[in-house]
Amino acid sequence: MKRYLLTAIGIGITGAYLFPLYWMYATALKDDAEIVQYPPTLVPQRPFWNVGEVFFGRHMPSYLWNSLVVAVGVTALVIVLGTGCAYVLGRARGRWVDALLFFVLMMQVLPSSLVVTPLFVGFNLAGLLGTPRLAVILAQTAKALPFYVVICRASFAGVPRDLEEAALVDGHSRLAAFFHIAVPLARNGILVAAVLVFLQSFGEYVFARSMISDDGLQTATVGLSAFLGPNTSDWHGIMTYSAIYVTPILIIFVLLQRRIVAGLTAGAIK
Amino acid sequence: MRLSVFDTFRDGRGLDALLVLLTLVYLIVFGLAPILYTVLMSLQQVDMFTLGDFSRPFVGFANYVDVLTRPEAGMVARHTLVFVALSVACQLVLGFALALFFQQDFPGAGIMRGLFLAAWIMPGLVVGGIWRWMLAGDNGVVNSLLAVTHLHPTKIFWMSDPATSLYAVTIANIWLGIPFNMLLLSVGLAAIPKDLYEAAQLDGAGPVERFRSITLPMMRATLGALVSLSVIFTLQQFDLFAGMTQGGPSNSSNVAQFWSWQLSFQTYDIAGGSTIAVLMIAVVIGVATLYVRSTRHEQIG
Amino acid sequence: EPLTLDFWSVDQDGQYAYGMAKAYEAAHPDIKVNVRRVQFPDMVNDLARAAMTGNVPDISYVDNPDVALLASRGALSDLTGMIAADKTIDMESFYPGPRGAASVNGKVYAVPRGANTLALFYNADMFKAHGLDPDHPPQTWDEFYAAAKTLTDPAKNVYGLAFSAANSEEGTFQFLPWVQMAGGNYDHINTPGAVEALQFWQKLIDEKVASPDTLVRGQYDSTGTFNAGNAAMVVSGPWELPRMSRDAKFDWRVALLPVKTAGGPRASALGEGTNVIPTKAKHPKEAFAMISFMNARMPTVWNDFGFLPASKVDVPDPKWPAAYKVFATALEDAKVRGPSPDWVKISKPIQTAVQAALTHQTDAKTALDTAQAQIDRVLKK
Amino acid sequence: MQITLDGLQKHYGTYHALKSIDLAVPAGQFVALVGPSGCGKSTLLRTIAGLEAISAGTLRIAGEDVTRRPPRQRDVAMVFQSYALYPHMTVAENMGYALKLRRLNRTDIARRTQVAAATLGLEALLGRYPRELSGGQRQRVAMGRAIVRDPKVFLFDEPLSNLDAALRVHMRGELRDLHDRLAATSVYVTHDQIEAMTMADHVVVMRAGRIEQQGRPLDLYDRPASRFVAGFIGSPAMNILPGTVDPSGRAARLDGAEGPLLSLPMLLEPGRPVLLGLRPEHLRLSQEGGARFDGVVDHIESTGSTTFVKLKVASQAMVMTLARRLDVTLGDPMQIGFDPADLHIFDRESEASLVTQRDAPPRAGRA
Amino acid sequence: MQITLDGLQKHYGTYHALKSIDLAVPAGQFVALVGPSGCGKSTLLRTIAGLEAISAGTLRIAGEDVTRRPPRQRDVAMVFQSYALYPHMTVAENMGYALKLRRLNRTDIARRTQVAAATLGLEALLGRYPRELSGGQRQRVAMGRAIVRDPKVFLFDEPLSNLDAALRVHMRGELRDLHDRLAATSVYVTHDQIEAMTMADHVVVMRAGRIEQQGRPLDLYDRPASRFVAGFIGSPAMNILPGTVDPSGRAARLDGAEGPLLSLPMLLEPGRPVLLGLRPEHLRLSQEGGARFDGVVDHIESTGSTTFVKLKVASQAMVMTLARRLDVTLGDPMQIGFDPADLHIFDRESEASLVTQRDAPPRAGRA
Ligand SMILES: Nc1ncnc2c1ncn2[C@@H]1O[C@H](COP(=O)(O)OP(=O)(O)OP(=O)(O)O)[C@@H](O)[C@H]1O
Ligand SMILES: Nc1ncnc2c1ncn2[C@@H]1O[C@H](COP(=O)(O)OP(=O)(O)OP(=O)(O)O)[C@@H](O)[C@H]1O
Ligand SMILES: [Mg+2]
Ligand SMILES: [Mg+2]
Repeated sequence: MKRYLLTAIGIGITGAYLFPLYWMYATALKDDAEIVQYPPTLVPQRPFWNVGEVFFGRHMPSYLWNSLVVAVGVTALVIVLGTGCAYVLGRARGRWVDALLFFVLMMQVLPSSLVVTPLFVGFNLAGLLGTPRLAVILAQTAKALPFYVVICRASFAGVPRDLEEAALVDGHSRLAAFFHIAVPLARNGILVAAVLVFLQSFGEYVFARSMISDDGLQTATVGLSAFLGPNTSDWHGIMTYSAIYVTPILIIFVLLQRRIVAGLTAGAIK
Repeated sequence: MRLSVFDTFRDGRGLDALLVLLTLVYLIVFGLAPILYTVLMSLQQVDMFTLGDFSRPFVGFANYVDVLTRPEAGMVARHTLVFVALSVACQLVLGFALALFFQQDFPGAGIMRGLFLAAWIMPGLVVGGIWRWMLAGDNGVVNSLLAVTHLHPTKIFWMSDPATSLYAVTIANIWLGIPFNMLLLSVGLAAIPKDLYEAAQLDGAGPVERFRSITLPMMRATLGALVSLSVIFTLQQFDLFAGMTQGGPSNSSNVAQFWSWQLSFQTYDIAGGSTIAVLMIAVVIGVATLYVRSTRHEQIG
Repeated sequence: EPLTLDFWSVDQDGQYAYGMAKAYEAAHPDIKVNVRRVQFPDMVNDLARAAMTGNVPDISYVDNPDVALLASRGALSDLTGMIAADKTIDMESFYPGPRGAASVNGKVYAVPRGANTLALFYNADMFKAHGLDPDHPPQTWDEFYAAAKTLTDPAKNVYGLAFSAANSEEGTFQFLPWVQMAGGNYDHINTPGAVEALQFWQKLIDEKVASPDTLVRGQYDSTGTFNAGNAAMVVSGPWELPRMSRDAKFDWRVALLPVKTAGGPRASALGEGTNVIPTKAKHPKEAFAMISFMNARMPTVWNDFGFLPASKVDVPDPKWPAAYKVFATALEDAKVRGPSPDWVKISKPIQTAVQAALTHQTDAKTALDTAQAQIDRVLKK
Repeated sequence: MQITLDGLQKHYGTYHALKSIDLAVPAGQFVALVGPSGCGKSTLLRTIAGLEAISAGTLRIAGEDVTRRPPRQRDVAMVFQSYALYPHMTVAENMGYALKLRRLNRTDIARRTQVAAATLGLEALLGRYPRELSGGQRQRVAMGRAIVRDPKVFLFDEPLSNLDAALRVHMRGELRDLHDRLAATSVYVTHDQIEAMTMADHVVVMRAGRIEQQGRPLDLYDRPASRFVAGFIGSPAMNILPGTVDPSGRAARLDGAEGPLLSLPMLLEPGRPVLLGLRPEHLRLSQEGGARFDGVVDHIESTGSTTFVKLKVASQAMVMTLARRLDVTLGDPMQIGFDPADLHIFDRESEASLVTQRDAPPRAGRA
Repeated sequence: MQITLDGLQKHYGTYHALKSIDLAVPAGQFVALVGPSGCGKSTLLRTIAGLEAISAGTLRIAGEDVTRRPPRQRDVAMVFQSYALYPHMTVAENMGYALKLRRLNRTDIARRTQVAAATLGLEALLGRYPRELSGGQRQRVAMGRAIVRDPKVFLFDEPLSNLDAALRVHMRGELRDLHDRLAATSVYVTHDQIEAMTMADHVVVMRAGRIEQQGRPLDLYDRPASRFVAGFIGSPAMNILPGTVDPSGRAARLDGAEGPLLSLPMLLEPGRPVLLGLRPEHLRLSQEGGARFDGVVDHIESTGSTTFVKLKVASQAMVMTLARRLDVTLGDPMQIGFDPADLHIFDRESEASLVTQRDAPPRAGRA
């Protein structure tokens, strides 16, 4: 009984929290006049839904594909580069570790909009702007890596050391024990951090906008800004576009939540 | 017998070095370089058009003097402090409360927790836009709900009243930061051994006491990471200012990062923008130091 | 194989750059025009960055007040010679505003592609309902204020007036005409007239004749409230005509901005932008040919893209003829912002001053004095 | 405080861990809970402490129904089998935590912690963190956490398993003293026969989620109600050999080739299949008088004080315990004697004892 | 595989956990490591396994210096005191993991896991996760993880501490069999006297990071080199009482009022302060002949088979173990006998034994 009461409360909280999301859908269905109407209509009165027009008219398939390429690339690179470092920083202690941790955190310090200019200059010299999606992946990885390392470090710090020792005795090298014992046991943290990195990179805007000049390689969030002109801002279009953009990801994450988020409680280590 | 070169990377110190270097080298190339470049620019006379050539005149700390003596400097610093402190504190408290709530075992807890990711998926531009509509003074749904529920019958001009504009952005930012906090805290909570709570219960600890003396200290690693990252993220929040108030009215909601952006990209004063960024780095150095110190008291498995 | 011209613009699909590109390609099969969209606020940054790396477009849109900046930094090709040699472009034919925006120190760096300006839209149905004569829209500030006051109806969520005092270039764009009508300008922003203009705006906001959200709303959103019937009048430009005719379910009309006192000077803002050729463009000659082609089609921009022609040409069979007449008249008095290579540093203090006064953080005089001090510093440099 | 369990049941998912437990522990009693690994001892302690939701039944402490009370309202101290030390607190903080929650002042806490630490030999380690302790030291801290308090009820889950013999003997005395001094009620899970027999007033033998038998320690030893209890109480375990009552009904023959005939202390139906039980310590070497049979030495082990002789008797294995060294070679024949009063007889089918009704055998003074 | 430790030292920060350990375990030997809690037993095992960096000294396995070799190159199986089960693997996966790493095929792994599980009584639990197991079941899984392999070296850290007596007896046999079958070298940490004495070929007694004495189990029992070992080996511990050699040099008087005179098995300087040691199991009741003294019954405990009598002798406490019940009342006077050959004598200062040089007393056949 109590569990269902909790469910009810949970739905209430989630509903309240997701209200802005609902507002996005509602706005997507309203015409310009209804958008500014007062009192605002909670349910669109004259819903109209031009998904197809926005989806194809705005080249969304290609934009979404490019976003996916960037997000997958960044996430893969971050996981490959950062997991080991997070592990070492979560295990060892000492002045060197402190210094490293400090350094890593500091690398997160500047907003993309500021680092993009020097990176742009550097990438241009290195000829990377010829492969703009790769350039964006490299830049965004630098942005996400410290974040990922700091988050995963906390998870690795919670993995009991004697489990790794048992693995060493069972015949693993330290490297293998890291892969087969430490990583699975820290998977909650790794997974959540990776999901956050993925989503962040999927929505990356600043680097893509500056480094990708070919519209065919451009990403979805940049495509979104096409609705904002010097004298116009097509809110209806923006909301429709972003509803198309958000919905599938949201559905995927809700479907995968068993593996991604709900696994959190199942995986108690000790 | 010493380990062979190959073995040291599998079993010895070499492994640690290798794993760390992967990240380190990458960050030095792609992370440190732009930061140093920014510091350099803050000491030079630069604008949009001299970005590319390096033979720019050095001006010492003239940019710092210039930025710090501008009439809005003090105000912006104050707003930044309020914005960061309020955002981080509320995100943490609300995120923690939600993590604890969804930690309980009830039908649908997982799905609902997944839905909270929505805020992280939505593009910043859209979030700014949505909150702008919702907090609009005349036709915003928030005012309408406040009126319907008689909580505040008169309209609040959230974004155009200098008294509330900063808080309007802060509210939106708190909304944006909740899932990040909630998810990571959930991970941390799940890793706490249950038997500690049991022992504490038998020792006579009530829920509050258990939270204080078991949950909090055991979450130290997570909390340290979370708070420091939250501070940094909040210091980089840009879309909401661009989407909601443009830092206005008359700088009443302007914060350092937006100001830095305005200088760099609206008035093409790259030196000024870089200078503010460097001043912000100083703040983050403090945060990072606190974080590193906090890790010394962590529980390492 | 066809030569490709890179054309950067802020337009969306179907608008000016795309339409022109299509027409030009049709007329010149040997040329391909590759239009790239750049966000309006990013254009100068992108051009500067492109200048740095050498990947500049052949033609680009540049907003009026930015021409001086880019030209002064050597980013734009001097077109004076080419224009002199060209038969279709006659700088004298442009209205003074657009012409001023295109030239710096006597050299021409840009060719106006069209123009827009501000006027007063009003809801004739509401005028009638409140006993005002829709055929006689307000002519002076006093009449304007009185009408707005009458039209304001809080119970129905209707403001008398909508405009934009946003913390962006739009705020300056809307504010400067009122200053100019009262005897001031961007370089004399704290004249008594300018203070009066700001006090007039203050009164509009203080008495809730216009929404406090005017401070955060752009022109587009302000006009949205007018279209929705939540404002009886709005100060806006011709770009709104297509949307208004679609969304506004009432009898809307356009009038010139009211003047300060009867017979006083008129003023309006000059909007829209120019086409330029960046310094390092790879095909300057071909680019100029296309600019010339586009200039030749000036008479069609009203009907095709909703711009006012920047030069005195006959528009055959204009859409919304009444509105066209008003805007064309307004354009005669439209003044360019600047020109100054440091325009953005002039505009920012003005926006801040307006907002500070409208929110009563300072009084109008002090606010404008502060702005003037900052502007003086920029101009003296 | 009296503890009463009525029809207590506990399910872990589909696994039925406790199957209707009825138990009444009078106030002030020291109860030992024994049983094979996995039989539900820890689960039972945890339900008493309130850490496991009870699937069915009621639990009363001091007469009050506390089935749904949270643990901290039960005033119970428990030593966890897994220790459950707070990793972020020093030894002193671990031990003083419960006192701190009771708002004792700092000096009182320090004093009581000090006393407990002295008892446990932990004085030098008070400032350490659990991760810096050895296994036995951790266990002692876990114990310290329980004994600094003076609760109504003590629950001990194998609290001495990782301690050396000397310390264990010492702690046995200390725990029993503490129990008496506080007039507490204690439930003590142990695998150590000596602990169960010497510390407890009452022993409860559990088996697969049920109580198999309970009673005073020596009663269980002397009159096990079933083959299971007989085998479980006493170490090495009782020798249990299949046999058949011979036609006289006064003796039974061990199964197997040439099984010897053992005289029975009672009359049984001839031909009835039975299990004959003889404790290793009740077997004697070649003694005149009493019952007697032949065996062959199979293996010998000595702990110094005690010698375990493994024998083959009619192809069945038996163990004999002797309180001294023995100098025999493997394969030597041996004549084994026993007192028929020490013979336990169980039904082959139900495994229930057939001799539980008889009086305690007069064992004392047999020196 | 022979294991040789030379001057092994280990520091934890400032704590000196192992202070120069020299130990040679011949191939195929079964060594029991005993010592008080916290003396460094686990640390020693961990250094042999390669889990702790050694601060000084060398470690050789099969003659090869492996001091800096990683654990996996040592072919060592270890049961951790803390179990260290992989929480994300089932019981079967935990046990089969080392085999999987050795690339055995699936059926082999399953077979060997099955066999080990049967030995340990875990068959029904193979699909469970560690968190769903009882304490003893977890310990058995930890053991299963070691015994499925056939390593050169076995390291056991108190592997049976949480098992019931019957299972423990069973496992003792199984472990020793396994050791013999694989001809492995085993180092076995235990607190259980019986385990150490009956399973091991060789017993090492540690104290505070040093080896105090080592030797064959009965040698340690019979000839402890120091008071510490004497007290540590044997349970209940040896009675050790201060006394003074009397003027004859052939007897010693227990300290305290009217302390009795105990005759010594050797001649000592008169007046020398000594410590006299008598094992509880070597004391007898009122027997004619041999040495003898008087005491008063202070306390009696019985485990069923054994009775512990606590006595007061000249205001000092003594324990006597009897292999049967005793029907006496507290306060009764008692006459205690012992064989002078069983008397241990230690120097009061150095606590070293004064009788270690003598031959093993002829204890066998004293029945
Ligand atoms: N990380 C550490 N830091 C400081 N001291 C430690 C650390 N680990 C162990 N010790 C100390 O080293 C000593 C030896 O520990 P070890 O675990 O070897 O003891 P042990 O003989 O196995 O004891 P037990 O029988 O209690 O398990 C102990 O006194 C312990 O407190
Ligand atoms: N979470 C669980 N899920 C399923 N079964 C469980 C769970 N916890 C315990 N069990 C089972 O319940 C039974 C009783 O467990 P309990 O811990 O009470 O045993 P125990 O008597 O304390 O054993 P030990 O002496 O080994 O500690 C065991 O068979 C165990 O496998
Ligand atoms: Mg248990
Ligand atoms: Mg140990």
